Amino acid sequence: MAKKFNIALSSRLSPFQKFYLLVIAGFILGPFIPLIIQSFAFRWAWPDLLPGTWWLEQREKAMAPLAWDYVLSPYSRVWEATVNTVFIGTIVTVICLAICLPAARVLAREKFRGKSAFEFFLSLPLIVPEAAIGIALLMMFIRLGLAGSYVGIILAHLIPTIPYMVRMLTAVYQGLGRDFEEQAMILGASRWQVLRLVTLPMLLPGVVAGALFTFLVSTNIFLLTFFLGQGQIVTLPTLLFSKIAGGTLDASAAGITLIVTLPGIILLIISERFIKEEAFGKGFGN
Amino acid sequence: DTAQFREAFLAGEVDWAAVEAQAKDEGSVNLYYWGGSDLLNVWMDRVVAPALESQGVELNPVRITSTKDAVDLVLAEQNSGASEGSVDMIWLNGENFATLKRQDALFGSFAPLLPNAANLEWNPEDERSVLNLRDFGVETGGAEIPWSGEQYVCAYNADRVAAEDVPSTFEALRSYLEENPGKFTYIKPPHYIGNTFVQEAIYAHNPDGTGAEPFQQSSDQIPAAELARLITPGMEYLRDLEPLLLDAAGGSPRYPEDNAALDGLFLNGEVDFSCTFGLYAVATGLATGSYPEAAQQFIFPEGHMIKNKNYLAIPVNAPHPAASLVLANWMTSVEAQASKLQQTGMPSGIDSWKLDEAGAKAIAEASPGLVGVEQDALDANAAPDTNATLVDVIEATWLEYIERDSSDPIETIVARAYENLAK
Amino acid sequence: MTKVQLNAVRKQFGAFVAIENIDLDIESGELVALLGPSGCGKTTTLRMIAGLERPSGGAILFDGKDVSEQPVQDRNVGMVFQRYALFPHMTVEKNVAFGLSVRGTPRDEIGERLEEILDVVQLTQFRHRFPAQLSGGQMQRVAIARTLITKPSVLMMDEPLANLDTKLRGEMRRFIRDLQQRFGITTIFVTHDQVEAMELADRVAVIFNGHLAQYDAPAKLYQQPANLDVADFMGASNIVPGRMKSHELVETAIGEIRVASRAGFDSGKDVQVMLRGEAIDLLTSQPARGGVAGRVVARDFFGASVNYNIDCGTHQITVSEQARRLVDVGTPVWLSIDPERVWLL
Amino acid sequence: MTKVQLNAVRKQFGAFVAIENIDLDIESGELVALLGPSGCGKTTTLRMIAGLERPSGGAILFDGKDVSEQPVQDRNVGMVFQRYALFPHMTVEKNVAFGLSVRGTPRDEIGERLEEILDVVQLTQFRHRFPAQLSGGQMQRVAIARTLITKPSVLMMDEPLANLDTKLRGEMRRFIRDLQQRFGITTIFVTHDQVEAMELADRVAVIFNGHLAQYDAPAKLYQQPANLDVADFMGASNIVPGRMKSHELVETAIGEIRVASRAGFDSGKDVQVMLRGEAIDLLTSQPARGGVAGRVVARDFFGASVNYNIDCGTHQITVSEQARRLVDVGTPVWLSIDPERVWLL
Amino acid sequence: MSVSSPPAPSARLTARERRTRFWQMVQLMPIMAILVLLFGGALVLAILQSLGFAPWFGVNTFPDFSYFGALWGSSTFWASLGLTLYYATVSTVLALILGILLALALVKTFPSKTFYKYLYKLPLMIPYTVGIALAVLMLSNGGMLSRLAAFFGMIDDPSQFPQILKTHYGWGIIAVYVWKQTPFITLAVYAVLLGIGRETEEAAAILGASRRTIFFRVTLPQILPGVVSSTLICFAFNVGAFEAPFILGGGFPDTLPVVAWRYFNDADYTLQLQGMATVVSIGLVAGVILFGYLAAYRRYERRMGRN
Ligand SMILES: Nc1ncnc2c1ncn2[C@@H]1O[C@H](COP(=O)(O)OP(=O)(O)OP(=O)(O)O)[C@@H](O)[C@H]1O
Ligand SMILES: Nc1ncnc2c1ncn2[C@@H]1O[C@H](COP(=O)(O)OP(=O)(O)OP(=O)(O)O)[C@@H](O)[C@H]1O
Ligand SMILES: NCCCCNCCCN
Ligand SMILES: [Mg+2]
Ligand SMILES: [Mg+2]
Repeated sequence: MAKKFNIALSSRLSPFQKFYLLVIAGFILGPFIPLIIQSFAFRWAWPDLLPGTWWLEQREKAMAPLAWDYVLSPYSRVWEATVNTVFIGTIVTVICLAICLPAARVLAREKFRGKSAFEFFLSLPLIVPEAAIGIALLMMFIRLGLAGSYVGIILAHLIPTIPYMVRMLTAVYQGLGRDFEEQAMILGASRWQVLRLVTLPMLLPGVVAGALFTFLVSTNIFLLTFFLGQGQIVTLPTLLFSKIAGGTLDASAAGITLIVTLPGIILLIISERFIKEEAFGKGFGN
Repeated sequence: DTAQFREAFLAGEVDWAAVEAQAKDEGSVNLYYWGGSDLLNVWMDRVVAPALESQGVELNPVRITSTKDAVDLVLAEQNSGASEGSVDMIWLNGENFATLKRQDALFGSFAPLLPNAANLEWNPEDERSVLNLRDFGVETGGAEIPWSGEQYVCAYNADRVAAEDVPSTFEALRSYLEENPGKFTYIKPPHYIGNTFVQEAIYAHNPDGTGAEPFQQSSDQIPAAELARLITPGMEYLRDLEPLLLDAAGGSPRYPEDNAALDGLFLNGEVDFSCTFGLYAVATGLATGSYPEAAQQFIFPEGHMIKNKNYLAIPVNAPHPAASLVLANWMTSVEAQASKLQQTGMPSGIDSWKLDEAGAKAIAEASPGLVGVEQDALDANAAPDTNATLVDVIEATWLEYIERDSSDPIETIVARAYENLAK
Repeated sequence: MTKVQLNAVRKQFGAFVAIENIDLDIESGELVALLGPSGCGKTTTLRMIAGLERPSGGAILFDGKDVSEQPVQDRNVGMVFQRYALFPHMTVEKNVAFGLSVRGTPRDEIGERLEEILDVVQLTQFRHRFPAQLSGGQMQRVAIARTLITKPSVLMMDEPLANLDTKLRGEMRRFIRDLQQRFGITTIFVTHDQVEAMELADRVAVIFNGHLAQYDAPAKLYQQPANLDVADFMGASNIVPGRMKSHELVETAIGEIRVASRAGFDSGKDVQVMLRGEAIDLLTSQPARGGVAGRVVARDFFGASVNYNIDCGTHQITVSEQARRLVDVGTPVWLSIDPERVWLL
Repeated sequence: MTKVQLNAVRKQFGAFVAIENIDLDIESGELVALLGPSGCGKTTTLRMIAGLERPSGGAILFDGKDVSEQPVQDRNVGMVFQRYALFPHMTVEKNVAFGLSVRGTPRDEIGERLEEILDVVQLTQFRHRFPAQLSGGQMQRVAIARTLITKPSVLMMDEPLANLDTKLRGEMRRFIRDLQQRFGITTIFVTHDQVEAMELADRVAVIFNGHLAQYDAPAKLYQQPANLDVADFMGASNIVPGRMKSHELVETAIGEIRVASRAGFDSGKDVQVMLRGEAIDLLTSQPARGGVAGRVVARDFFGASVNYNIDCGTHQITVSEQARRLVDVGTPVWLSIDPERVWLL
Repeated sequence: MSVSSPPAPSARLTARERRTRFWQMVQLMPIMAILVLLFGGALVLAILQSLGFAPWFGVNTFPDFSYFGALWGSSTFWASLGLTLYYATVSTVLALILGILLALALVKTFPSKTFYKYLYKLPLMIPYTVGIALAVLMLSNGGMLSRLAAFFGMIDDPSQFPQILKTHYGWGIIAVYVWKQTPFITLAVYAVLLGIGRETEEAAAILGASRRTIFFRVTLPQILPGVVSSTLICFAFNVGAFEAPFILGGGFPDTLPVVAWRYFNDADYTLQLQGMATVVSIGLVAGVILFGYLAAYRRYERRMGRN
């Protein structure tokens, strides 16, 4: 009886849930163990559970930088790719925020003819695969001289990110209500003062959620970057893809994989404190 | 501007000093190359870039995953009407060169005009010039310059295969696989390494016994039906081999996408043999840990080990033509070739008999060495590439007949491929 | 210190008419309540006066000057929103100073006026708190202080007390009236609670469905509603139909009721008789003259007062008494009705 | 029809003690109100009785049987949540029938009981609407119907009227009391509004800070609060400190006040004198004996009643009167205080 | 997009209203520009090309349905389509189930909750390619699991390890999508769960509903909007993604995006337009299925009385 009570409505985990959480932790984190080992391996053949030869044993004899020596050297382009990824992600986020804020405001507050059609069009990029537009976009960009340029990639990244950003911002705008802005106006604040002193700070959870998602989506995009970067602009996903396209991972590929996870982990640690999960919910509440 | 420079240079009106001066003005050069090899990437940054720097040119090494990407870019830019594109030089060979040539997208016959052209045999009378003048049977016309020479060599894992079991013919390979099913696979066409394996099988099964010879002609010269007749035994052999390939027991045979994937299978003992373009692949593979410790090269298939070169080409709309020429020239220097050989294991692309003694010695000393085979044996079993136009057909036939398991006879498939090609 | 006039003001949202030709004169320094059921147009009226909404017709005058073209920022009005709309990311101090600091008032002056107003609303010790750390009444006071500090000439409040509990509501009413009288600000506030309107306002404007139904002092409104709707909304508990038998006597289903004679209510006219519960005395023995007979059927004890439900045959009459003596349920009683306090409709 | 007992029930959240040893006996069929300020532990108490929260100590008995180990589903209690917690994705009908359908009650029976209960709460015509399409009062009634249809033996309501306006609140109070009496269900409801508690409940449990401060009938609570806190919370307007001069006389700052003698309040004892506004008569001429002198300083008109603030020197006293006559501000007055209705603390 | 104006009482008002409309347009303009010009433009261009309009390759046979004809006429297209949908569906459904279970666990209180709130978001923060790399290391015949099997003496050759990658069952692809998307769905559902609170669940419990009943009849219907939009996004991504099926897939027949990729990468330029027809087909398929799903959902919503 007592047990049943606990299960019925307690806010505690059931035994199944405890087990499930352990499985999930294994599922998410488990694969990183061989990844880390591989990044230090020189030769690691089946069926060895640990590398037969470690990178450090061979380091002096090697004809070229191996494993972490290669990954951390400028030759690997890891640094360049990281800087590119973060740079593009940041610019895309800033632009996306700047153009989505006013639009989200209109969408949340105003009624106009064609609004629902517009909203539908807005979510199309979420369902039309990148593959369907990548090559055509490349042809357009080659003509415009934007292929292989930062401008081109940033523009292209705006396509799949705008829908996320607009959704999140529209949701918070709807929750915000006009009261605050009107109150500020009555108290004598100008349009700009209202935006700067009242609207933006109050939208912050949504802005953070939207910006985080935009940044994530941008830094995760492979196909568009790959097509439009033309090898000239390397980002972490395209760099890694080139390393693992064949379906095997050597030590340097493992090292690069680890590096590719770093910005995400750092972002996670920094942002987790500012994230209000509810803010995401609004964006996906449909 | 660049077009004027091109004409003047090709007409021989620009002396090398002027080229070098203009290269300095242009300031940089965009080299597009397959960036899948760490060793090559390091060499580019560590050796090529500083060498060009010293000539006042900044190297922009663009690493691509597929050479076709660079070709696409050149053609798209050419078609957009702009006189300048973004690609100065592409590392390529075979079909991609043929494509650029067909589309008139090449800079022109620059190669013989370079100072280091002296390191190469241009005399058509000399049989040894063939790989400098023809690329997959297509005349280079000096529009690309040889960069590396390669031969298709297989390796086995001596820990898993006894020396006496190592096959040297396709029949022996099949026998081996009948004993050890699933222990072999080849890279999936249309990857050029996979194509090459298919070509060797076709040479070896040439019903006329003439090996590579008939495949030197272009598709214009050889009728579809004739080609079909010539390749049928080889294709049949490959189809029969399928059930013995890796994972075939699980339903469908598995063909790896590239040689990194094949190396991985080889290292883990999933396959016992690994065939690739790589005279020194075993030596470098051992040095990087990507090959099993007991890897040995062997002669296979006897008499049909395709040997070829790969090249550097300059597109017609190269934005930095002079710098490209300077780069091409440096790449064909002894210094470049020796360090490339030493640091990446890529064989020299220049002709040793054209070099002075010191040069020849430098190249020889740079070699990482063969493992388990002798150079003489390799030379003795060398075979030429297939003509680029036929490669397309053979590739299409493989995709139809082997991969898609088409029930159409090979003749029909080849005829269809010919039609498509004509479009 | 501004006289506010609404001349035939209309407001339409698309095809929907929210406000239909309202005329309203609010004297300088007066405290007026807008009273009416949910959706009747109270907020809309307030927003038009503030300049947040533009009238579809008519004119709004401040001291006789048409302000239709004046933007919100320039009208020098203050408005306390229904849910306070405190800026959640600013402290009490920052919230209150907002209106001055966006105007670029010098720091010193802001500081002084801040001290002063925080003292008035007794929030000095909470100045560094954020809205989330305040109680309802404290938030309310912040909202008021934030508005008063700008010295608005017209102060508007939209349902300022709707979210507070009884005790706090009482305190806040008193506080608002004190402030309003101290500064003499023309004040308009919106409510749907008739008790609140009557307690606070000098005059009450009752709005139904976008129409102004009555605009009068609270006592008048309560005792002499203009029509049945107003009477009902003002919580008139007993309305009995009847017919005038003479100038001073109405025949109703519960008996004859004596009334004060009033022009327009002549013999034979059908009327509705409104009897306020507190205008009726409950007698436990039959009076000498008149008196409607009935029986107590329910008793509600409210602390200060008691409500009795008296069954008088066809009607139940509610009688309200001070809670001094308690009459038990079931007791037969007689109702004694003061003719002066009967209202005819 | 269940007697509910709380024996020394405690509830701790981490280190925070929300409920400290509460004893409470609720008779079968009784209607009890839990009254107290926000955060005092009312909801927590209710949730423990329902089984949504597990007591940290003590026992909860239903008809003398400890139910601590009984899961929510088996206690046969009903609960109306503060914000109704209607299932937003179900129609009125589905919401109401939910409790029966999850028990596998036969369709026919569900249909019958549904008709019956919808009729009682007058929602038959809204049966196909979704909660979002209902007004506050209608939602309230759905919540009640959903609970009543399962015939719970204990009915709990958490601030059931907090979100309604005055008029609707009045209607709903009457409705709840009718229902409760009709079915005789043991009912516990939570409120922070003392008027509501007094109007509805048979007995009121006043909780402060997790302690039970007083548990009594409304009239007793109102007139004879157990301590100053309760007095204050129950809206006692006038509390004046003093010292007993005799059994029947208190000396205070506003004068001597005669009281009924009471055990424990002997001469010399310091006391607080609680004077209910409606226990004081306002005289405009000095009475023969006693009478505290003062002057009217404010008058609040509430419709049915008038409150006067009388300045009596050191203290202001509030007096509540039926609104029959109006005394003007500034008039000198005398307070006549009924000794029987003075309460000493 | 045209603007509407309700009947206006005076000309002055109309002018003012027009100004408002104008400002609305100005605010919507930038995202409109990007979406219409870039996204819309690329879509139109892709469609034009797939219909034979490609003068830059010297081809202009517009309108020419032969590319679609050839594509849709071959059985391999349908095989590829089947595989594409199979991978997308199975991984979406698995991620959905795992995600909902995880979200339900996360709303509880437990000691390591903070850790888990970081942990579950990890895959969300890193690119798919990382997931692919991890799959290669763990699941391939030469991978970690295979080695563990060998260590425990269960197999003595990599080929004896059950094939997870490179098969048309697509376990590897599915594993990567599930690994990457479970967090996404968890986040969406968790956020919605936080939003609805626990009151309705408690009300249901008091009314006698079992845990199962509470979940299926009370909780699930309320989190459905979050579930729908997050699964939509994941499913669409899975239909269109290329990397995982390319690297981990079982080879011929490939998923549609890989087929398109092979066309685009073939030295044979005649295949370029065939590739365009393929990507347009992918778009069509994703569109049709998602519209169907959405329409069904909308109908459900209407039945539930929302909107
Ligand atoms: N922007 C608008 N568009 C259309 N109708 C509106 C708009 N604003 C208000 N209304 C309608 O105008 C009427 C009056 O609304 P208003 O907000 O003034 O009511 P209220 O008296 O303040 O009610 P409450 O007491 O509920 O706040 C309502 O019927 C409302 O639906
Ligand atoms: N889960 C919890 N964890 C910690 N503290 C809690 C929890 N639930 C309630 N409390 C605290 O217990 C005290 C009593 O809460 P409860 O909800 O019972 O108050 P209440 O009397 O219902 O107040 P209100 O009138 O505001 O609803 C409050 O101080 C509250 O902060
Ligand atoms: N590019 C859209 C991806 C959508 C599916 N997963 C969402 C994860 C976002 N990083
Ligand atoms: Mg309003
Ligand atoms: Mg509560």
